[in-house]
Amino acid sequence: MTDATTTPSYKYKSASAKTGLSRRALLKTGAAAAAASALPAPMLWAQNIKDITITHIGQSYSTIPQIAEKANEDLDFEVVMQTAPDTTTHVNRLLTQPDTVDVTDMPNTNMKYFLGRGVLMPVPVSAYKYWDQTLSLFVDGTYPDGTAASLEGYAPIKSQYWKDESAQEFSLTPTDYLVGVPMYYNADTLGIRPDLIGRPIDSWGELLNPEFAGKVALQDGVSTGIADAAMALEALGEVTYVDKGNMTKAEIDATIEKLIEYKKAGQFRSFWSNFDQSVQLMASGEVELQSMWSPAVTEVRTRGIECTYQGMKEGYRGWYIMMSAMNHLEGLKRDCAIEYMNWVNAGWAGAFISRQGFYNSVPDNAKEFMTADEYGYWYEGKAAQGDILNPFGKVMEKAGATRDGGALWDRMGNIGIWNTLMDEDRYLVRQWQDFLSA
Amino acid sequence: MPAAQSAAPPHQRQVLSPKVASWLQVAPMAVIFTLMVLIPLAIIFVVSFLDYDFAQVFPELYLGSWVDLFTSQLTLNLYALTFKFVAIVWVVTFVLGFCIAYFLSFHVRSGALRLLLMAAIAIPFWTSGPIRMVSWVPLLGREGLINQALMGLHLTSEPVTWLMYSEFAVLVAYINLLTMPMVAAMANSMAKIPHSVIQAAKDAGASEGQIIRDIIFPLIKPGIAIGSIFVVTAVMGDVFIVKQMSGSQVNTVGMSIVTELNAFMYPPAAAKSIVLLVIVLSIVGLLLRFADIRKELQK
Amino acid sequence: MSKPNPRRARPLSFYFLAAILSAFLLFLYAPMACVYILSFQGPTGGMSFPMQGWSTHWFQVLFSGDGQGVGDIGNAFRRSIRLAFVVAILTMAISLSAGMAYRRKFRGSNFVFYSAITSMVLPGIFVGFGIALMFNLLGWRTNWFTSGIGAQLTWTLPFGLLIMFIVLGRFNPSYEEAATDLGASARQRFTQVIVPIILPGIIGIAMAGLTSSYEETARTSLNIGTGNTMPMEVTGLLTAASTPVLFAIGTITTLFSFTLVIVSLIVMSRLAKRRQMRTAA
Amino acid sequence: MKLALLKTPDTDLKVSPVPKDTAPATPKLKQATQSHRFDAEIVSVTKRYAPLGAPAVDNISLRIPRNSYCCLLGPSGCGKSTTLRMLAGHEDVSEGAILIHDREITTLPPVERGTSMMFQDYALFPHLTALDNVAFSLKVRGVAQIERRAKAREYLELVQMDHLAERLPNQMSGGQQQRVALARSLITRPKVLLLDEPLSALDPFLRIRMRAELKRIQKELGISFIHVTHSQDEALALADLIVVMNDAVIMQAAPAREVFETPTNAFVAKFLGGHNVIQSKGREVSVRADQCHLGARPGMNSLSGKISMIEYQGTNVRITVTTAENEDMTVLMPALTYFDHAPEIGETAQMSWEASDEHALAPM
Repeated sequence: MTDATTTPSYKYKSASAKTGLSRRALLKTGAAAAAASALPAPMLWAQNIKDITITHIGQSYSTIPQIAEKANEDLDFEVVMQTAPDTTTHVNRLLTQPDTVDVTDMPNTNMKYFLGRGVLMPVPVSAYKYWDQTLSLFVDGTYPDGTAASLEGYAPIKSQYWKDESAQEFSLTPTDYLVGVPMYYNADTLGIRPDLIGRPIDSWGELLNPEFAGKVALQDGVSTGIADAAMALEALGEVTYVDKGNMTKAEIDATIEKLIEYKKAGQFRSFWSNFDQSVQLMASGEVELQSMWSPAVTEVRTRGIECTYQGMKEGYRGWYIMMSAMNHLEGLKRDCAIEYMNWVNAGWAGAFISRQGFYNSVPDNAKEFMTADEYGYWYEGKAAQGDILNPFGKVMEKAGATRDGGALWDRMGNIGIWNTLMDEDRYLVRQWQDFLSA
Repeated sequence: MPAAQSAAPPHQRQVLSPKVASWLQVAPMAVIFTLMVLIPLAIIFVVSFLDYDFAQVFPELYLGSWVDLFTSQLTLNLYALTFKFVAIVWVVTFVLGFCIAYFLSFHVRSGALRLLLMAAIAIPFWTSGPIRMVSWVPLLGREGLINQALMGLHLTSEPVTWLMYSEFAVLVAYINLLTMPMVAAMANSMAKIPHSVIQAAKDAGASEGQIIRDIIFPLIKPGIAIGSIFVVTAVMGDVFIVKQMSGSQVNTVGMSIVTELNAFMYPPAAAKSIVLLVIVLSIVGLLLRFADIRKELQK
Repeated sequence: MSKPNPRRARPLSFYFLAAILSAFLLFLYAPMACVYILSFQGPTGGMSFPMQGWSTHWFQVLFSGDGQGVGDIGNAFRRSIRLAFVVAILTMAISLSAGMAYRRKFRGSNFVFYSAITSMVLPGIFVGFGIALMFNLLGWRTNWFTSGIGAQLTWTLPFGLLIMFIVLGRFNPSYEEAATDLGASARQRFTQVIVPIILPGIIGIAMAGLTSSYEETARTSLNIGTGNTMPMEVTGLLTAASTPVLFAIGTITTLFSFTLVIVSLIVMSRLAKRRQMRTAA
Repeated sequence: MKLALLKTPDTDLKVSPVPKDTAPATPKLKQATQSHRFDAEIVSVTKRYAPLGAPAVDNISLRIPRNSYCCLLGPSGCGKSTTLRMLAGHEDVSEGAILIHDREITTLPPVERGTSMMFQDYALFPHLTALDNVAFSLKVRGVAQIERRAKAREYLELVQMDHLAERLPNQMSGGQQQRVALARSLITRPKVLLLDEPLSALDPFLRIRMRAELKRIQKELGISFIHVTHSQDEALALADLIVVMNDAVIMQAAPAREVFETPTNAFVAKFLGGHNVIQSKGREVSVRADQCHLGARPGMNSLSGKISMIEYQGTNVRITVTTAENEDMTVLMPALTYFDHAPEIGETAQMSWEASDEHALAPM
């Protein structure tokens, strides 16, 4: 484990946080508090909170035993983690069994499924400690320079705020209630095998270049696959979109028609549906270029296989994971859930996830738990001074390496499309099947 | 329960009538299927007639899922491919399964060797599915062993790409997995044929082919039926193998249902599931007409 | 049964069929062999050939959890095994009981049989979703020992029933008639005659139940409650990791299944031997 | 080796009339016509299952004359079934040769041997009717359906099963199945019919009826039957030639009467029953139990012992005398004679016999 050496020793619970919470707890647990008024307040709080268990179900990058271990060390209640095997199980679980979950982290594109379901808790902005330090991209949808970020696809701001406490509708402008706490995000692009291609690749259009027929892969799944394809089709000028992240029926038809042509011509080798498949396709030489995730590219490279991850001129495909709490939470447990969400962005966990190649929404906090070299490499686009290790202590990059695409805003500031769930999803899913059947 | 535990001939004193005994014996299974399969199935049936959007189903009558199912070219494409898989896999596993079962039952003379070979055939069946699936790439992939061998022998200059992520790959994985149930079911039926019967047929001058056609084949019908039920239901219900081996590039009925379920579009998935179910049950019904496996049990 | 004979030549069909069987075994084991070999891939190696040296590195990674995110494999494995054993025993008991029922004609036999086929055919995710939805509608909480076991039984029981058909189809009823003639009660016939004779088949059902429970995800994942089973954990792992660790898991799982198969084979042959000795005595 | 010479069969035998609606011409079922010396001949045959193991059949030779009913008799494990299976071609011969109608068939497949085997479990094809079972061998030879069915019906008539022609095996009784199996074996017109314990699965009443039937059919067809049994009654009742086997070798092969009256050794005498094996004047002799008397008689050989058992058998009474050496001797006397004296169990008694009734046994 490298944490011990790379992170300063840190005790999370500040005295103020503890008393602040205990005061609220006292107010809420009126009767019990009155009965126990003879006892010193912090004792009672500690006693009550010990029996609380917070169940966190989420993505495999955030539900890691090491993080759970650290959370349990820092917090007085218990945190139990479960990795959702896939999005379908995850969403279905939240919808059909909401009370078996307390907090969850998931892509913001899923949020549409929760509209009007009353499953997710509106998180008061006041309860989240780091909203002030959170990047403006999430707070009001702007880049640090004040310009508005791309709204093509499902931009973070589209499901960041509830309109009001009833949590029935999203708001594009800031309100007092968060749909969830921003967690991590990244800018994806095409991973390529320079050794096999031998020339620069700078456009998503290359995904459909007949030169690479049978040597490209798309992401499996309707809404992710279509986003990659739309970037390519738009780059080639074959289809024009008003918003390629939210197509009209006519745009969907045009897209599918083109894709069927390409499929029949044997353009696609395979579709990948998880990290492992994308790595295997790339590392085994099945595919020479495909849209990839940052850690997958790193994984390919650690096998000694060249793989680059440069930005394309049309921009990156952005994505964003947020953490929400469930609406069934009450009283002390609700407070604990919020406390846990605060802990997650307090820095330690953010640093842990950053070392996997993703950005944290409160970089200042994460920075505290990373060495200058680490932060320089992952966030600032600087050349690594020493070896860059992953959170489990394995060497990811040798000294001297720089991150493909550069610094945080070089990458996140150039989003061509956000991962998406279109309004015409129903129509798209139907047409997508014709594509698969072709 | 004890009185219910076994079939008793009529002259035996009985606490329970045989019918009641049967009901009691089958009750646990019936309860589980009713609770865990039929009630969900009823829900699925109702859902197929409802309107939907974004993981929600609205309590409004909507026939679109059914209309699309019965009128679209997609349905035809899906079933054409699914039946193509079923037909090819059935024929190959049947022929292969018969050859192997016949060889083991009538050509292998040592009982120990027969048991060993049976175990060898059965054991890979117990390996985890996902792991068995990832194992095909190093074998059939562009840089896989077979391509390396083909290119090493200068049989091809370019890697053969249709070995993996293709319909061929799907078929290979199905046959790899489903030959074993066919072998087991047929070998089991063959083991019931007394050797003297085969000997008698040989004495009568029947050739090996005639013995297979006139004696073995009619006598292993129940085994063929059970093996076929396994194969047909496995292929028609499969989503996993077809997804992994085709790289999600072919669309069968099962894949289509899963695509819709993954997009939380329950009504069309429900309608497709029900049609699929009706078709499979009809095929099983036909197979049982060919050989009623249950009648064998009743003496 | 004919005995080996130097003079009577094997028919041509023997060689032809032996060749088919050999080819089939090669076909069956080739991908498996890839898994086993690649699990000993060197530390810098990947998921395909060529091998970058040989090592037990990936097994060490799997067991120590060092240097790689391998999730919560240990706990997931324990959960899966616990669930698999319960499901195996239930599958065995319920299928045995139901199989006995099918030795007579009874009203409703078609109902149960086609329910079993239905259960086998319905897409797993749908069954799982339906069960979760039903629990939700009824206000019950999903749990590994209620909805989890129930969901898994919908997968294992149809196979159990079909295997029972195979097993009982081979059972010679005259043994039972003989026992009846000798004055055995229904219970005695069941415990003293039927069960010992079909025991290998019953163990086979338990084995099938054990392995298919261990493998199942589609029906289980929504109904297991908190705590992933092994295949769920592996699937989750695949969204974040890609190393020969997976092949190491494959090799270990195979070893585990092999051990189970071999142990049950030994148990069965012991039982058979004991029976032989008893009859010889 | 003694050979039983039997009278050659009389002229052709007509079979019971065929119903009018089947074959136009009444067929002749008589099968043995050519001239040859022996129906079957076994020459120095040895069978070993393991290359160096003890032989299951050890260098036996046997000649079965034309048109004989031959019974292979012996305790289980004596090699009689193996011998039959070697005759049938179901078992390979390790050493030696087998001839049928003077032609060597040692390594020929069953169907080319001119033998036909009737299995102990009948081995009827469970999915075929009685008629189709019988017609099977014609079917595989490509005989047209009408023709083969007509032929099969004739053979069902021969075994009196034509009324159940359309039944499946599991719809028939054991005796009926056996008749069908017999018809199925005969339709191949074998030169020698091999029967493996054919009567053992039948009840005693059926067994006696069936054995008469077998004898009738054998005589009617004029071929040889080789019948394996462990029942001496069956062998004595049926056989023209009895072959007694023990421990992989032939003890005696001779006509029934000769075997019974002059057993070659103590084993044959004991196995057939009805004999006392006695040490008389330093040699081993056998004396038929019905030629022994109770009570000392002048001029006769005798021994003494205690009466240990008395069995009333209707016409005869069987008295067991146990000697001081604890050997059981049997006296079979007419019931009338017995009731004159009515000796009782426990009495000391003398058993006597004429020296001329002694039959010297070969040492084993």
